Amino acid sequence: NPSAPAQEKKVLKIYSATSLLYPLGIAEGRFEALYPDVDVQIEGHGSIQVIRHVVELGDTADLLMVADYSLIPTMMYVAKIPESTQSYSSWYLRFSENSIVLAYTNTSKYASEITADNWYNILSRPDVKYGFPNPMIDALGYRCLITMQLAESYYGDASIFDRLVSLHFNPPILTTTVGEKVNITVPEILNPEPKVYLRSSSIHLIPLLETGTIDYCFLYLSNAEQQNFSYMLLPDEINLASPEMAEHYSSVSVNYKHERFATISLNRTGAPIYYGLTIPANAKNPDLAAEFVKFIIYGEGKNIFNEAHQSIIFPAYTDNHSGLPATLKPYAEEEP
Amino acid sequence: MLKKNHEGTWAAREANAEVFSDGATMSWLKIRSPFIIASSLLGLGIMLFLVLPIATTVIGASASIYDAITDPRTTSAIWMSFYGAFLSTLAVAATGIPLAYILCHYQFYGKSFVDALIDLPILIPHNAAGIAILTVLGPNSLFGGFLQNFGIVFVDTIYGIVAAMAFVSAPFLIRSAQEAFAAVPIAVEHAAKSLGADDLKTFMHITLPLASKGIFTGGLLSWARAISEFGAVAILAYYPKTAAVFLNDVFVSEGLGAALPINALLICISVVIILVFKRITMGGTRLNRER
Amino acid sequence: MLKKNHEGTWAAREANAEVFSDGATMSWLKIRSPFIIASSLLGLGIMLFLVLPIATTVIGASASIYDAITDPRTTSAIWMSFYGAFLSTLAVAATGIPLAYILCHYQFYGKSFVDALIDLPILIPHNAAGIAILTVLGPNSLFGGFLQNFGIVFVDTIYGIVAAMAFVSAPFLIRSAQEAFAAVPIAVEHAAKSLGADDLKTFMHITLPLASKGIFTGGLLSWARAISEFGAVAILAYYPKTAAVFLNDVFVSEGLGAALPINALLICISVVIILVFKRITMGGTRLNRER
Amino acid sequence: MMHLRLEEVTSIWNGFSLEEIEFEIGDREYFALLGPSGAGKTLLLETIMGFNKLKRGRIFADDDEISSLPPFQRGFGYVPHGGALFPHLNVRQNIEFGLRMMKIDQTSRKKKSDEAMNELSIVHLEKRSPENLSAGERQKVALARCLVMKPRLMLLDEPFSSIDAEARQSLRNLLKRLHRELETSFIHVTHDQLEAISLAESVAIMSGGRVVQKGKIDHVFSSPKSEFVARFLGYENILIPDRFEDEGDIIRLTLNGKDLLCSKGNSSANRRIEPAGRHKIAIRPDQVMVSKNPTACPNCMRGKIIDFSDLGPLVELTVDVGFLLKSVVTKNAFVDNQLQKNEGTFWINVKPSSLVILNE
Amino acid sequence: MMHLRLEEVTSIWNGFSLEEIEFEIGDREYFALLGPSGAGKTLLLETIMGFNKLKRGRIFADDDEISSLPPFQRGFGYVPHGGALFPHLNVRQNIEFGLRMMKIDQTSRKKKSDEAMNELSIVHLEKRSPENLSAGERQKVALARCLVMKPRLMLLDEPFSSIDAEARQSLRNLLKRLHRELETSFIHVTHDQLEAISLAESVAIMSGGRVVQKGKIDHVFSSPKSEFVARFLGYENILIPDRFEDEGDIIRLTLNGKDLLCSKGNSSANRRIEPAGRHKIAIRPDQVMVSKNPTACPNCMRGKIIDFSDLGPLVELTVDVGFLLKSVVTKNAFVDNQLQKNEGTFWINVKPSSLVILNE
Ligand SMILES: Nc1ncnc2c1ncn2[C@@H]1O[C@H](COP(=O)(O)OP(=O)(O)OP(=O)(O)O)[C@@H](O)[C@H]1O
Ligand SMILES: Nc1ncnc2c1ncn2[C@@H]1O[C@H](COP(=O)(O)OP(=O)(O)OP(=O)(O)O)[C@@H](O)[C@H]1O
Ligand SMILES: [Mg+2]
Ligand SMILES: [Mg+2]
Repeated sequence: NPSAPAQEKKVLKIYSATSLLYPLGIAEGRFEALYPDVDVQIEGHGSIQVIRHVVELGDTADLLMVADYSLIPTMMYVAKIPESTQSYSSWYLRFSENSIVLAYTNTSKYASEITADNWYNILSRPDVKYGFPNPMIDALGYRCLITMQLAESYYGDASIFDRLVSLHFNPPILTTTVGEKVNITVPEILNPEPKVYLRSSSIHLIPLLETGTIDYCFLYLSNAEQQNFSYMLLPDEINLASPEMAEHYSSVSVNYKHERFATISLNRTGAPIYYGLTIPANAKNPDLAAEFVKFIIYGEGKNIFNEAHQSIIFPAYTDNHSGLPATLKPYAEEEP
Repeated sequence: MLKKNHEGTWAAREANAEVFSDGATMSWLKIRSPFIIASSLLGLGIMLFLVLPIATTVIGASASIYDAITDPRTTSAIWMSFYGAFLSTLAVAATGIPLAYILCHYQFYGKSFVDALIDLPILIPHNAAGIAILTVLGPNSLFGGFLQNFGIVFVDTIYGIVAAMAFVSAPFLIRSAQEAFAAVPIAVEHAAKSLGADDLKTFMHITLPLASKGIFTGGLLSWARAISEFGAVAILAYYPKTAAVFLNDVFVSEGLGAALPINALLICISVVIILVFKRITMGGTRLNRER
Repeated sequence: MLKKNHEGTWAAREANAEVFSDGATMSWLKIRSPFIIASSLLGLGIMLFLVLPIATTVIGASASIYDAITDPRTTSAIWMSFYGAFLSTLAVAATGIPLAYILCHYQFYGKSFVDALIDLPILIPHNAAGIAILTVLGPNSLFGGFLQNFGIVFVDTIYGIVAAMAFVSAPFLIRSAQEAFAAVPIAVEHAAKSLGADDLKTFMHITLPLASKGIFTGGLLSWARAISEFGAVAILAYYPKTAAVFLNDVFVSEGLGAALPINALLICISVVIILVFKRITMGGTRLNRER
Repeated sequence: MMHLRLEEVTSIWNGFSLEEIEFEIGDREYFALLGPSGAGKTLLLETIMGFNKLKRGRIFADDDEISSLPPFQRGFGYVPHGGALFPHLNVRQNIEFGLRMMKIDQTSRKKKSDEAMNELSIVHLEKRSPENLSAGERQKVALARCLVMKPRLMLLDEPFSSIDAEARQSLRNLLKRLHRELETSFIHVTHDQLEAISLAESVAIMSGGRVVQKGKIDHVFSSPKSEFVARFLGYENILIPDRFEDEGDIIRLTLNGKDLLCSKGNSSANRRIEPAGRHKIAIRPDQVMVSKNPTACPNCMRGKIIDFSDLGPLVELTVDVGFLLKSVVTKNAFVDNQLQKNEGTFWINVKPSSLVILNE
Repeated sequence: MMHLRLEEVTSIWNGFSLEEIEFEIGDREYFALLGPSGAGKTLLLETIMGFNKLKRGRIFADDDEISSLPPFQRGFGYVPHGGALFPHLNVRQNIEFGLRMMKIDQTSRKKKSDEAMNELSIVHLEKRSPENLSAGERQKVALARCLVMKPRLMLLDEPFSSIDAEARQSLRNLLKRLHRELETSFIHVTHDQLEAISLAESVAIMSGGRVVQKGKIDHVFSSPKSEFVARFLGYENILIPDRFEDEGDIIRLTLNGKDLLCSKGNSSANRRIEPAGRHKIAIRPDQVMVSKNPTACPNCMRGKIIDFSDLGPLVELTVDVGFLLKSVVTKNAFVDNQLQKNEGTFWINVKPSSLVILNE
């Protein structure tokens, strides 16, 4: 029974966004080598799911790592641990970044022609199919919408969003422009034509790309890299990677028509992709978790993440420096 | 009160109901052997294990079930599930029943190997199954490409839903049909042939009706399995959304509270469908001891 | 070459093999009726539909299958799947067989409703199933809390794996057993009782052996279904990692190329297990027409 | 030691019911159950075994009520019609099943089953599976399976229906011997009246779920009470006399103008005659003797043979003596008396004791 | 019109084989198939039907080879042992099944099935499901189901095994009538020799998968070739004479010092006698006559009755005339002759034509 020895070890339970699983898997091995009495257990889910596991399903975790740091305040600060007045968390650590790329394979149509300047024209060719995750479900999904909207001003072509997105949905995904700000409204029912392929997450898009069902697919840089896809980097102005462009990104926001069951506000504003983590207040091994975080942002883990193109921000930023565990205080700074 | 209905010949079934209905009823514990009592308790155990989670879900969500009914996304997804599962079961029946018949009636080289392969689709993790189907039916695949010429596309169509559902659920119908065919007495098939029925007529008038109870049971399993499928369907055909896919979307984006009423609605409709289906199909079969 | 093995009484089975083995073999098409040929083709169709995706997957991944074998994470996950599915099938058999027996042999009030509920766990989307089990067996639930006092925790333990697997796979075994029990002739059970066998002995010596073929088939379905389960297991017990969970992890983090060899390995081992199991269990039963 | 008593046994079926069956079977009694198809014989055996629930009435074994005892506690042996062999066990295992249930050790199990197989000459089938047996072989195995148990009461449902005449004879002798040797009572359902007569002491005749006549077998066979029973027992000649006259020891009746004498004899059926009633009389064909020469018998009548058919050792004749009579004679008698169809006159003779007056 | 011919029909089974079966059944012939349990009768019928594959040999119907024709094209009717009714159809639907397969319209289907149900007196069962039938009812339905088809050849496997004597007689008459009226040949497997004799013209006797004797039924019954056939046909007295002497028309044989005459007669079996060979002789018990007074018959012997048992209308005697003989006499003869056990001397008489000399 392989689980037998694990039971005697101390378990470090991590719930993580699936996009971090690859570097985390490597880090796990290294960390366990350093701490032989520790069994690191990593569960991968969508970012919102990660938090829900703790907040809604009552799982106990030592560390949560999500692909959008802003989820931590929205979902955890207000929620209270049962039979107590304490919140699930009172701080986050913004510790990693990523960017959006356009992935393809060598059988993708016009793959040889594609460049950072013509990609939107190629994607809009009638025989080209491409995919991105469902914006109602996956953060990458709405980020793709923002990227494509940002492309309009960057390339100076106001038809890009229509050609790539709006026209291929019925009912269409509409945009409204108020001054500098563009607002994308996602309708209650997303119904794409067979040119645009939505899936609930990027994992479900990958088989489509690999089997040539679609030619292109928006992915996070780290995933494209880890899974050995060919990909094309997008300009900083639209790839949601650059902290300097934060202001520019925020000119696009996404609204959701459907709010019936909403438990959290679903509206999104363009922002750089930042990963966040926190140690829940009801963690069983908070100290060990802090130790692991230190390992990631300062120790060996940093290289592992960087090599996986999941670059670590150092020092990390937090919204509540005083709330941090003592171990982490030296490696974090208050948000600017 | 348990009433034993097999103390008596097969003929006794209907009769017994009568015997019991007006007879004095003895104490349940007194007339039952320890074996029957133990069996009942074990059976009750697993019944509770299966039903309690479902009941809790349904009851917990019952307050918001009306919201689910009035949400067109929910109803159309549930409809798509039932419709897809229905088509899938039909397709599986149309091909799987002949397969089961051949496997049950004929010997050929390598049969036991072929037979073992039938269970495989069940045990493959579902998204792996979805990927596997995509490799064979995707637009760039040999077969999928061929079908595309006839306008049959699998990705994001009802065909894809049906294909994914059929793949994961076919073995259940095939196995049930195989067992059911094996239980048809050869003497009865021979009698039909002696009365001038050829292979086809014997099959249609004798073998199939006699196996129908088992096949229907298998069809119901297959249908139910098809409804639950998420992994393979989500890869092959995220659209049109089935209940399982939609439920997952809602669960992921809006959380448990929003997802459970949909689930509860799905369960309630299914119970009704199963009850109706069982009532219809059981009327026709006599070989069954339960009447 | 197809060889018909039911032209002849039941007694004919073994004999026919002999008749055929040295007889001149006629042209296959010539001696078969259109019905049999059509059935074979339909059967071949679904066989290909089920097998081709799997075969493609396995062949495509065969080059890297050795890497999978040597990765201890892979082997331990596959082991955990097989072990969990085995325990789950055992647990389901121990409770589900009695349930099937009771449902098949006794009438009680509301039986058809209870009977309809059995199929429900199959059709519930899997993560909803996982959540439903969690509500009943989770540490804060009445029942889970009670069991916790005895050290039985479901979240992230083998118990959780088994519970999730059992929940989604139990109906298949129960249904198969129910059908198999219904096919046991009452006259034979009566004969046993006339020879002094009480309910338990009749069950152990007569009913169960005669139903064993169907029960084993159901057990295999249930076992296979348990192995494939991801959704419910991932919610209840992400750890210790089963093959389905591990496969998903690898797929998500390392992509298709890394995931498929694991899948291929899982499939290969399963085929061997199924073949061995079928060989063992079929030796014992005689009611089956296929020998 | 076994005494079975049925009291008002009633069991209701969909379109059929066993109604108020009453009879007693004494210690070591051999009891035959006769009746046409669908009379309810099999259902009655199943009811006695406990496979059918009683609607009303009680069953006693040795004065203990067993009406609600489960079947396996009754200790009765049952050979169902068709055998109901265990398909997954071979012949020996089938035969030893009951002994295994009784936890009898293997050596004596083997001994007993060997013995039974020997007696039924099925030793060569020992290893066969039931599905590889012929109909008769299956019946013998079913019988052996029950016999090894030496039950206190054995219920046999047409146990020889698929067995050839020669083997049937030896099985009959076997049952007879066992009945003598063991302390077992028998209830034997059969369609073969010879079988019933040669084996049984008492008999009950069923029809439509009721027992229509019961009693010592000789008595029932010689004194059927009703036309139904008479016909069923092979009294093919059923006649309606014009007139009865009770003359003390003898009854004189007139049939188509012919007078016939009928002795009251030991036949209780002939005791109470209502002169006004229109009784029928019954005569077995084998009691109608045909000869070339007149005999001294009071009922000797002159007649013609209008038809005959050869039944091997027997010949069936239809004779006309003013009314029609069926007669069965041996081939020998047929040849010796030079009987011929439509030719010559013969003397037909029915003894007064062969005439049975029916009660309805 | 139908003529069936089997040529060296061989079919191998696990532990059993039908070996080189050869016989012919002529147009409208009624053919009986006899043999002990496990002789292979059922397997032979199934082989003729086409349910078993031939290992060797050929089957011809009206001179067309049908050896590899599928069963449903052979146009033969089959009443399997046990009936094999369709469990999901009611009695009427069962009976009409074959007609439906022939696409006969509903009105004439109903007419034909009504007629058949009438003839078999199962009209009241019309709506019943087979599982609610008794054994005999089931057999009648199976027979009706086959009869409505009026097939060119009917194979009946013990069709009356569960039917009572009275109904059996009427069914026999029905089959006889149908045989006359329809252009149908019959192969009838039965254990009841009376049934065979009263119905069939020809007979084959099987044992161990072979046909051991075949021929016209009278001939086979009166001249069994072997001890096996003789015993099987009820020749219970099998004796080994010390000496044979061929005296032209007659054979003189010595048995325990007693001389018996045996006529060569029309019995072909008695034609060729090897004086050196140790032939056995066979005598049917019903051919052994017992009387109080000596008769003029050449084989009249003085003897004692050492045992008897009552078989209703018949009595079975064991007599000692220096050797033991079984005899069956009618109850009448028994009473008339005042036969008694162990008391008095009687005259035992076997006609010279009743002695059959066996060939092995
Ligand atoms: N479930 C049922 N519903 C209606 N009638 C039934 C049912 N079961 C049996 N019968 C009828 O009950 C009657 C008695 O059946 P049973 O089998 O006891 O007859 P039986 O005397 O044994 O006849 P046989 O000599 O033909 O075996 C039959 O007429 C049969 O059709
Ligand atoms: N598969 C088999 N393997 C071995 N022996 C078999 C098989 N099937 C049948 N037999 C044997 O073949 C022989 C002939 O069987 P069959 O049923 O033809 O006998 P039958 O003459 O009809 O006898 P009955 O009068 O008892 O019905 C029997 O001894 C039977 O045991
Ligand atoms: Mg009966
Ligand atoms: Mg037979």
